[in-house]
Amino acid sequence: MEYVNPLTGFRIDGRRPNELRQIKGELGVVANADGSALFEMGNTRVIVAVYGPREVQNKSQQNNNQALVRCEYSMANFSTGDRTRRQKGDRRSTEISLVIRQTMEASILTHLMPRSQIDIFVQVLQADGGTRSACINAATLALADAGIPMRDIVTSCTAGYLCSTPLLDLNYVEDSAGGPDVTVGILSKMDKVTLLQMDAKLPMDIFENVMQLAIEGCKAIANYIREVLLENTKQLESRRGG
Amino acid sequence: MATSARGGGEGEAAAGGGGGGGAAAEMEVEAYRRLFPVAYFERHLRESVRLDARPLASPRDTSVALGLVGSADGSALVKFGDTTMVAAIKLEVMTPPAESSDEGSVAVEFYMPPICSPTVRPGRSAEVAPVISKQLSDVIMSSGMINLKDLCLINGKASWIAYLDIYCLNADGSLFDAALVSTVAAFTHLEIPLVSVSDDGRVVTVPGELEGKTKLPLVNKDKRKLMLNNVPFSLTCGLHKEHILVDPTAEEESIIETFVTVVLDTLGRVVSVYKPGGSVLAYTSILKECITLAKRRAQQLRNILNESVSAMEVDKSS
Amino acid sequence: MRDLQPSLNQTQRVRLQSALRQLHSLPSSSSSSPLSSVAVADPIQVNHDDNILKGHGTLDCDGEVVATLCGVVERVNKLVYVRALRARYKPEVGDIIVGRVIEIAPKRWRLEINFSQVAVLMLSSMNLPDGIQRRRTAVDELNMRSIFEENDVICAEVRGFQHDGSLHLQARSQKYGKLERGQLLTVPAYLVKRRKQHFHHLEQYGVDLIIGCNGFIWVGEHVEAGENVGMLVEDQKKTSTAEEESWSFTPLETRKHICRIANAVRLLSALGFTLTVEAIVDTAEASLASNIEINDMLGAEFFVQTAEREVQRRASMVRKKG
Amino acid sequence: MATTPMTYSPSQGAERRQKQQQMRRMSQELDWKRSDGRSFHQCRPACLQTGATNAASGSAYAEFGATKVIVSVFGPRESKKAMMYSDIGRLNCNVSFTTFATPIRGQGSDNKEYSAMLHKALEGAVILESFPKTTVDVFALVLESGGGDLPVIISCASLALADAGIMMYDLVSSVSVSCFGKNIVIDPTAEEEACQDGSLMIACMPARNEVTQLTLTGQWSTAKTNEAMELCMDACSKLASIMRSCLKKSANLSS
Amino acid sequence: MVGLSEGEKHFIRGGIAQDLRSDGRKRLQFRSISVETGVIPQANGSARVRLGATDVIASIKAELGKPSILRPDKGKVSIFVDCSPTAAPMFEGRGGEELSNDLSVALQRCLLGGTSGAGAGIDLSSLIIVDGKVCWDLYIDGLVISSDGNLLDALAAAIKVALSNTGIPKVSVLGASSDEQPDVDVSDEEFLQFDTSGVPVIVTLTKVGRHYIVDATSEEESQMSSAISVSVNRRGQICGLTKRGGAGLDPSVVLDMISVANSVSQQLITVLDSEIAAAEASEE
Repeated sequence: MEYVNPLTGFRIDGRRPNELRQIKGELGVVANADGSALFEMGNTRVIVAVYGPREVQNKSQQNNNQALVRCEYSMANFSTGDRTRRQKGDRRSTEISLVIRQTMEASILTHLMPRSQIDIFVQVLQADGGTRSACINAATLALADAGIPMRDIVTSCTAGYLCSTPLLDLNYVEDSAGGPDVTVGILSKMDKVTLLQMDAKLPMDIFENVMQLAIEGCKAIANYIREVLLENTKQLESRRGG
Repeated sequence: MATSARGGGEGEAAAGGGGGGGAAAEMEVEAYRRLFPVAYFERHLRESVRLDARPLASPRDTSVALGLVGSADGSALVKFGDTTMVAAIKLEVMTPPAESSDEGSVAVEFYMPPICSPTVRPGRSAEVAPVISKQLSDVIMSSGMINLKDLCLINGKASWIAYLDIYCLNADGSLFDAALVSTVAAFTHLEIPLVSVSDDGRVVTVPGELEGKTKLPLVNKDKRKLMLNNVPFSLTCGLHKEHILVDPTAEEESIIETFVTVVLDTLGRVVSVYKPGGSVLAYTSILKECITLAKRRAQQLRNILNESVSAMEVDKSS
Repeated sequence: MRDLQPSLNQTQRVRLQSALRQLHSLPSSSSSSPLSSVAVADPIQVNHDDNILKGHGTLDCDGEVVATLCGVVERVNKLVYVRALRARYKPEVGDIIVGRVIEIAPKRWRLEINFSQVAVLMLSSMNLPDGIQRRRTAVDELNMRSIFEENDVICAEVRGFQHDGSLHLQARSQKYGKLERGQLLTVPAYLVKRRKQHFHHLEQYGVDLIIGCNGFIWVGEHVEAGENVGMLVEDQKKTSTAEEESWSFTPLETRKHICRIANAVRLLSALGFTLTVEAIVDTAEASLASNIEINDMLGAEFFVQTAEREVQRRASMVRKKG
Repeated sequence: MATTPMTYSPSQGAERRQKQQQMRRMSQELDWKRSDGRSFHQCRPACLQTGATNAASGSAYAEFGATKVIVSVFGPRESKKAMMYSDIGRLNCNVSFTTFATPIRGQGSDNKEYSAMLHKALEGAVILESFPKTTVDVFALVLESGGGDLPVIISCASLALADAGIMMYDLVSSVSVSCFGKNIVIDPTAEEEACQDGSLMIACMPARNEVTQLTLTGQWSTAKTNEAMELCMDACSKLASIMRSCLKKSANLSS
Repeated sequence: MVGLSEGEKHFIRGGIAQDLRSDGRKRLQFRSISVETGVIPQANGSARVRLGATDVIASIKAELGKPSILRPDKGKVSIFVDCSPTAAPMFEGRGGEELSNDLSVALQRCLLGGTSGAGAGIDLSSLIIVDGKVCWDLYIDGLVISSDGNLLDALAAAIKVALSNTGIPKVSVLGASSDEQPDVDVSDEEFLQFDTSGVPVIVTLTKVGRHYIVDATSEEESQMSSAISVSVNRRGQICGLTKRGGAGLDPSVVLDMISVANSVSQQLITVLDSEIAAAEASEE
């Protein structure tokens, strides 16, 4: 299958190889949460709700030096192309929950909120490739919305390598093509990679190209997220008034 | 743990010695029984009497009723005192595996639903349930009670699988013995439905009223009842100090030091002896005595089962 | 309060947007300019020679000061900090707060106050019903539930952090204590400004309004300080017949006022306007003046009108100053 | 059995379909005969018995036609679940089916829907204040599913609760009706339920004339709803008097 | 769980008795309802419905399947509801399971009619492609994103809107041999609109004291003595009913509640109709 048109250089959905899908972030989508956000990357659409920092619910997990960060990832039954009824806590969601938690924990200043708990609930509405990236981006927005102090803006993006071309931000079709794909998460300001997942062999030089592409994607997303946050902050402040 | 709050009533009068005690005395006996169960129990044993006033070598009242469950192909209800078992068999069709193309099979499962005991809660099965499942399945196979070839329908194409499910409705000791009797009784009661093969190769039942009318070939016209060859019966004996108590109740099981379960077939041959760990070593002499007791019990159970069969036939004909 | 998102028609949407744009362009009365808004990880300009003190919401990152929160950069002398907007409540000593009892522990009540931990109200930090100052006895401890029980709404003052890091409250005044016969609203804490007065008796309505610094706002029937309403509700619990209960209900007139004030709070919070007693009363009055039904205060038209009125109010304030 | 082969029941499919279609055709007529010979508004004979299992604090066995249910009540006993401070007790209900309860062999697992429905039918009748901080467990096992399972479970459970000495405002009895075209048929069998146009089930406390649970499926006009409710309420009070005499009998026996 | 003090509970009960609820609503008044369609583009139909802080999504997916042996002339519909932990931390893990099951069962009862298929809000016969061989399996999934009471009514409304927004691909049957599974061709261009005229709405009446209210918030729900959910279609017929636990009710009260729910439901249907029209207009 041709994932990149050899003549025009365009991908199946009409993007250039180094082009992100349409991204959209929206704050405050869940009424009762401390912070919440919707994030879309093309057709991939996730909601994150953050509860806390609040009293630790299970006292045995309380840490007197830092906040306890928890994450639960769930997929809506209708989130994938073929409808599947999934059990909660299957292996895949446990794994993604862990990845999101660890990635966000690297940025949250947990030592400022000792003996408290922060819950990050991730709900995938539509999965069309790059779900874990979308979840991380949404979680960053939601945590910022909840006013939880963070070291940096964490963003994530994928890149792959198909038809001898490095491709940014794979959609489901490209993702399931079986080529190598890299999920990268970065702390944007510090320019540090905090998450790197790859599941295929790739020569070193190509790998570097693909990873660099993903990092560029992360940075573009970080800029967007910063804008969303700043715009929201200005809006809140000007509404609040003197 | 397994003190049955209610079963107590009758035992006390005989045991307490006083007999004529009023409510206050009864309370005292009850308190003593709860606080010092072993001492209370052993004081009984010295008088050669048990908590429920039985002699040591007497099993509880035993009853068997066949055909309780209409939705099953064979079923039975068995009671040993308060221990109650319902066993039911449902026949389904399977393609036999190549290595035993002319045989059917039997799948046994023993359940302890939460209604049977205060210690069982929904969602978590009792830990003894799978153990008893395994023992039952082993005994059915090793006794040769059922000739699996009798369960064949069409060689290599179709044979019966008999799903035998036993539910313990009330757990008051000697569960394996009662479950085994219910197993035997359910197989005795089993009526194999008349079947034929439909156009698409599936085996389908022929309803009674259509017998003789259907164009499809009948597969098992003369194999409607299962021949049981070596019917196994078992007896569990509790060994406590020098005493042997047959058919222990749950309360006794919680006190008694160890048990021996003996399974005998129709010819009085030992099919299996089962003794879980425990402090007392079962000497050969004791074991022999247990076997003697088991033989007597097996005969008794055989009679009860036969009576239930004829009772059912009477029922049917009337 | 994000639960209120009225569906606006085309005109209303345009009007709202224009109002919000005007709010944005109006010079803020506080010292901070809109330019000083930051998002997470934004650098904060400082002159390093000034020996600045890095406060809340800032972090040193390779010699650069960056924000760890979204908010507004504030500078007080040498202190630079980020004032967060949406966030949980940050307690300060002396804050008046409204909270809910979630647990009764030995010698203390534990309260939910929209902070990262539960707050503690010790039995000893509390005036006893008999009003006598004395040592707390074991009997008092057993009777704690007769003072406050689970789920009770309480008004108290922040006493401070204990050495173990827990937040303590005190309620040693007649004005503090259990709140009954009314409703509790929760708004983002940043919409409440610290002021001298957080208790408001709106005499014209017969309503008490308590604007807790933690964003918990109580609107209820007016009660004279020290009057023991607790007993009233206690009695009702015993006499449970519907008829008897109905006698003790809040009078309809007062209830109307309570609901109107409460909806004013809901509306202002949904618009993200600061919740001062003046703004709340103004909004309620405006709804009365234009004959808006209580529930319609949450509707689209009044939503937009309130935004427009706020523009006028702030514009006139700027004119006065100028 | 480590690996259970793919198996099927020979009575599945065509034959059952035929039966159902036959039933369906018949029920479209204004007048038809119920397979067990009952009239439309006649309930199956109810056989009730308390003290079916003595491992429990109370228990009851119910047999309505082919439907056979056994219910045990345990407690009040210490709650297994960690609970918040509470003045009232907790009622915990669980309904399960045996593997052989239905014509096709089932999994014999818990039935969450029925468990929830049983709880709702009983919670309005049990005086939870009478056992604060503790739990009463109501466990039902359906030995054979012959239609009207849930109403039988509910009635049987309330009998078991009474047998266990749990305080209740009244006994709860429950009856369902099926609707076929214009006809309303009381206490349906499993066959009838399989092709009904609608159903209505009531659980009530007849002495207090209060409905504790009511469910309805299919399309009903108001008039028909009234008629069905009246039928059910009437049958419920008759059933309750049978339940009452059953309790009296066992009380006499034990004294 | 909503924890309220005795004082607040008393205030809520008083408001209901005086027909002035805490947010100023009357007893039989809904919160303002907002509707958005096509929120899940990958589904055949979808809708998001908000009632105050209650926020739910319904999605309709159609997949080709085989009719059941017992009903060869009908398609199959299944309904599942999930309560997302985003709505409340207590739904975390298996915490939302009980409520999800409850809601699923209540929706099935209210939308799917009797076992014969009569009285179903969705015409199951319209889902059949080849008798006994091929049919549409309709999967209706509800997701609770934010919860502030009255989830069932919101979900049923979302399902109704989603169904009206559902396009089912046109199918042509290619092979027509009698006993084998026929080949079918599913069109990606032509879609058939669904007949949703019979789809009912659900109105839950919550009884507090002597009165009943509609569209209760979680705080109000915590004060319920009992509640009845009635599903009613456009013609005013009852299509399903569930009593939601709580104390016993006098049968005459039940009948009165049914008739109140019936009249409220007609208003709700009108509101939904106009919201559907508005949502469709804005989507285009």
